[in-house]
Amino acid sequence: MIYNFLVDLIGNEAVAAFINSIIPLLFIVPFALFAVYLERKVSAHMQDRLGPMITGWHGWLQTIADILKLLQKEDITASKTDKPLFFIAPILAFTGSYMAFAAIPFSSAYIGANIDLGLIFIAAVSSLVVAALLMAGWASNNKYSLLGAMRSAAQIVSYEIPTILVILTILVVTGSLNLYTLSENQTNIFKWLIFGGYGEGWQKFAIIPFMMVGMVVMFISTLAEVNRTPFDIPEAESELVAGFHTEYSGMKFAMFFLAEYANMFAVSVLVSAIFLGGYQSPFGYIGDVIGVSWLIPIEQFMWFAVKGLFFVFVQMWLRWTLPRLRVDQLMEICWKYLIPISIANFLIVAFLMVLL
Amino acid sequence: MDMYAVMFYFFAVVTIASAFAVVSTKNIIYSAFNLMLTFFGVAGIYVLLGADFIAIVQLIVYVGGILILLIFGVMLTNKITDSEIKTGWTQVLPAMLVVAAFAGTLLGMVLKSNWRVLPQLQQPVTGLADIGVLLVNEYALIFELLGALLLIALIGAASIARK
Amino acid sequence: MHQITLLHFLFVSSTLFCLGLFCVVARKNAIMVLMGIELILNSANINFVAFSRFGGFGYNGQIAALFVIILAAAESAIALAIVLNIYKMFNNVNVDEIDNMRE
Amino acid sequence: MNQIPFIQIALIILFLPLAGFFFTLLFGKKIKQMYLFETAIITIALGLSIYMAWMKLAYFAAERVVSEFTWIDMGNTPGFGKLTVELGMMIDNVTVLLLFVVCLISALVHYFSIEYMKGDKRYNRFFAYLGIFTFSMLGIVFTHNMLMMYIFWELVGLSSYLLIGFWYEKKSASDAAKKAFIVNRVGDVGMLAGILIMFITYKTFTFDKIFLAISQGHLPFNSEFWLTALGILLFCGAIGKSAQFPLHVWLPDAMEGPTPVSALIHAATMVAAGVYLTVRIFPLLTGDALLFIATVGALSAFIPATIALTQNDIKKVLAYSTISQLGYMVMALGVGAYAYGFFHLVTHAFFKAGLFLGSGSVIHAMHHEQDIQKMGGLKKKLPKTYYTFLIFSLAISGIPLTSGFLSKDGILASAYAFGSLTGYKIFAITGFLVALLTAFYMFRLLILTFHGEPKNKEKYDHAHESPALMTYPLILLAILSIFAFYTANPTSAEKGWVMQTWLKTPETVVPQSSRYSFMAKHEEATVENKEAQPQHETTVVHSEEYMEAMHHAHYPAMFLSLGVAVLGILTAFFFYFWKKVDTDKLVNSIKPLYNFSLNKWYFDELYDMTIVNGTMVLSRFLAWFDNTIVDGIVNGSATVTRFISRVSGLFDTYVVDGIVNLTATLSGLLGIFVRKIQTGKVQTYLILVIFSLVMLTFIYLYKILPFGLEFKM
Repeated sequence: MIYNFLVDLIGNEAVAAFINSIIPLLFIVPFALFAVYLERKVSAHMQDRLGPMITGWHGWLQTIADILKLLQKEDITASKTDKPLFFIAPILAFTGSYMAFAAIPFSSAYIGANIDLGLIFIAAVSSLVVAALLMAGWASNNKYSLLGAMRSAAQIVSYEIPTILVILTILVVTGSLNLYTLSENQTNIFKWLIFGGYGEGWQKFAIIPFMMVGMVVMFISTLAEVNRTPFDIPEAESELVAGFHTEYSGMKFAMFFLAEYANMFAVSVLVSAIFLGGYQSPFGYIGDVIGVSWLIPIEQFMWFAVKGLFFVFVQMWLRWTLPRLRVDQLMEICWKYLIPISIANFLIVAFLMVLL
Repeated sequence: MDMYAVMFYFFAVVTIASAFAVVSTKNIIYSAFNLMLTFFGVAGIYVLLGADFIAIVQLIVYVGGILILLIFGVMLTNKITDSEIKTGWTQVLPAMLVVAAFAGTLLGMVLKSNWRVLPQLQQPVTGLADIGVLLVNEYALIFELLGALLLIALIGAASIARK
Repeated sequence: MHQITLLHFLFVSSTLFCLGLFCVVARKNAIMVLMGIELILNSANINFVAFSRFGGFGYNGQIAALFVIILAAAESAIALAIVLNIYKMFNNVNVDEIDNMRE
Repeated sequence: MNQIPFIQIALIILFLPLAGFFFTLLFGKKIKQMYLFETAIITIALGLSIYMAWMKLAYFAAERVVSEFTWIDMGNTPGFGKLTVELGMMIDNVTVLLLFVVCLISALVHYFSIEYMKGDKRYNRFFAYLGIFTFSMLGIVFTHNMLMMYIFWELVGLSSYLLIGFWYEKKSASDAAKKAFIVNRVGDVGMLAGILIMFITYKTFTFDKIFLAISQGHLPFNSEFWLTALGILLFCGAIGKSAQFPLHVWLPDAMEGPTPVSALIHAATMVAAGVYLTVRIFPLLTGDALLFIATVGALSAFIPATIALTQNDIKKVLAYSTISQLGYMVMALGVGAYAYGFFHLVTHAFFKAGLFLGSGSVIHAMHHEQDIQKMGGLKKKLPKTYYTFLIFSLAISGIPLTSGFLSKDGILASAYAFGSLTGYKIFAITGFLVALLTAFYMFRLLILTFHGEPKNKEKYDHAHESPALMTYPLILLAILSIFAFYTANPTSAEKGWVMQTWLKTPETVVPQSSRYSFMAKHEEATVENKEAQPQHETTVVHSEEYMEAMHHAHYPAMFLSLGVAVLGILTAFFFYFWKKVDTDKLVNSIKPLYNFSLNKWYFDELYDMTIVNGTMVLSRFLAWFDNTIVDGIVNGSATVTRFISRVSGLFDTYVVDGIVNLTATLSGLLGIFVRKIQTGKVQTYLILVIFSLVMLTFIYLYKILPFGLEFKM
């Protein structure tokens, strides 16, 4: 554990904890840069064009240039905005996204806070984002922003229900809400939760289809929670300009931007940590084979990043494939399909766990 | 002062200050967001009391549910754009007197009572499983009734708001 | 002073209760009244959990708090629906102006 | 005994029709095919009942299954003692036989109705009603106590009301339904009185416990008279439900219901309930009560038989013959021939259901023509119906090789023996006379319907054989009317399996002094034994001399009954087939008698005159009493009151009002202050509430009260 190492190194728990809490940021900021680049490239290739090609080799410096531009831009605040809330909202949004990383294990050597209620902790802190969005929408004093914020809030609150139901299903199967324990136990591909988890006997095989359903439900609802296409109604350009962040610019906008990409990655790794073994390798570790034990956490981190990036890629893929839903369709999917499916799934799994 | 005390004073101050702000601000939206801060402070106090699960439920239900509802309520019952959502007080003086009297009584009771306190406190543990077992055994009836109540409230709220 | 005792928590909850009570009694806006009620409920919950911890009641106090939270959710949903209805009827939500029951 | 779950199967059989009723009624409007569901349910019940009857009769014929539970336990009730009410089921041979009969006939009626009722606008509801009827009848069959018997008894009444009045748009149908319901109530009053006497005496409703108590000498009000009265009162219910003599008037009118209903209710099952009740309470009937029952039975056998001679409505004839045959059964029970009475119930159920269904087939073919004078010659058009009808007619007339011969001959022999033992020869004479009349009117009906020239050419040409769903039930019932199902010897049922092993006369429990002399006498030891095993069915109940009398009666009774049956049939042929005698002329020569019979002995008119008019006169008298005397008293007191009130009015105005006004003024003054608090604002009230709370807390904490009051906890 890096935390223990830091405590030994510095000798002060408070400082060690502070440094420990900074570590995910070191990962998220570069990730956001890369993700923006990826998004551009993916969209371009899906539309049969090349995307940015000029700045750097295949345009790899484009994002950095963008960041520089954002930092230099004048930070405009419209005159009738509610200044304090306008200022706090982006920070709160990023805080909400960032808090989720506290419970996500990056590798066996690093987890921000090894709390037992990790999974519902993540569900809880994501409600912070809702408040932040409402705050931003209201503080902007702009009809479109407010509408976007309210839509977004309704959407996130609704889609939290299927997420929590799937989390309950996981709790029934594994008996634990601790993501670290969960990942630690899924040591190889056959022990991944989507393939029945690390239980034994008939149970393990009987629940496989329901785990798959659970994963699909969870992916869809988390997608809606982070407002990605096809659920990006809050920021639908054709209707609401840019939703709650219409009035934002400069560094504050960058904050929202960062929060969005952090959120994307957070839900991706959440799904992978629950169902696909998290940081665990599906096969085994080179470190084990060649006998270098410090290599293992690094390898695990690689796997973690690969799985997360894969889901991020899937999100982008969906964004450029599917059309946007209407508001009523959005609510219909949640209340008429996802919630009943996840309840049924939960009940069936519970019965299987009891009966088999 | 150990870490525990520091944390306690921090959360207590956050809670009370933000609650005071809730009561005293004119702007309802500010009140609402201050209320969120209060909820966070209370959640922190729960954690200090070893009730992690309650703290998280507090966050999910209060911040994720009730607070959002309240903000929606504010936004739906006021003209929101281009005007400030302000609201005043009524009968401040009698209210202050009565609440002061009440506070005095409460204080008196808190100080006068002979609280039964265990000499040795057990270490706070999550105990989610214990809470679950209690819920479906001793409190099963209440648990079921609350489920029914929530359903009724859902239907009732929908039908009242719809009229 | 180094030891945080039951009384500390009780002071916090009492203060919260009084603030909530004042909010309920003295604020004009119905939604502010609701917020006051939430404050009161929170203070009661702190008491539950604190007694449970210090009095050695196991998890019973926590469960009581849990039930209170659930009740609060139901209560606020219904209350807000009523407030919306009041708004439709009187075009404002100031409790001091809604005194049709006077006659 | 435990390897077959009789009680569970019984419960399933019992509740299947109820489920059918609910679902058919609920979904009948939406789903047109719901009647098939109901029919399927009855078929399942029939299958289960056959299985159960077979298991019970073939392997456990000597045993009984009883299952009971305490429904209400009030503990010790003042003035009564321990008050508990048990419900339960009992399965013995009688139960399973009747169960089989009810299920089979119900199922056949369902099949029959599918065709017969086709096109009716309340088609599904009809099936639903059949379902609830079957349910309530099965409840009567399974019960082991009087309370459940009474509950299901009333349910049967309700469902028969629904079914008789099924075509309630027709005034005659709804009237008939009301009549049946009300007449039945008259009998039920007696039954209820009996049940109440029973309950306050024995503090239980359960048959077994009551029988045990009686056999230990515990009598109602400690008198044998009341035991007789109890038996007769309980039997009153049977009089109503089985349409016995004074209350038989509802059954012919009930023919207004659809014909399958007549077959189900008024031939096979509902009217059987009365006989079944008598069978169940048989052990507690004293000799006097039995004699009363026999008398009622003989009257009900004779009077309707004479009425049936002249009726022209095909269903009315059958209805009267039903009453007559039920009279036979009741008379058989009355003369102590328990087994033959019940046996006749079973055989009669089959052939009478067949007769009704056959008449339904005829009516269906003739497009709802019911007058036999307008039929004729249908033999060619409806061959299947004709031949089955012939078998049923032979059976009811008591011709050898049919089931009817076996049971009827048994009853007549018992009556004969009874006459020779006790001197009451009138029952045997009535029995033979009725047998003659039965044979005559049944063949009159048969000949007028199926032989001769068609009277109504147009309808005759359109007539055609009924579809298979209607004829197959007839054929099945005809097969069941053959002797071979009941005994191997076509002349006597005595040695057959039904009489030999299945039906055992239960031992009577009444005190020695009030038994029939020929009922076997038991020593104390037997009673002790019975106490130890109250559920055991005893074997020997009749004395040697009765056995001997039965033996002597056998051949005379057989030949005599065969003789009168053949005589009756020949007379019918003589009159209507060969037409040797001009019936019109004969009618004219005995006009008063003919009219007397045609008008059903003027029973309806008699009841109109006595009971209905009596009620009217009484109510008119009461109205007069009300108007003159009661009102007079009231008016007189009004005058007095008016005077007193004037005096007190003066007092009121000056004294009382003065005080009141003073109070009002004071209250008004107070109100001016109090009104200030009533702002209509919630928050003001809340402040007051908190203020009071603070005050109360202070009082509690510091134990101080204003005005020198003392604080007590």
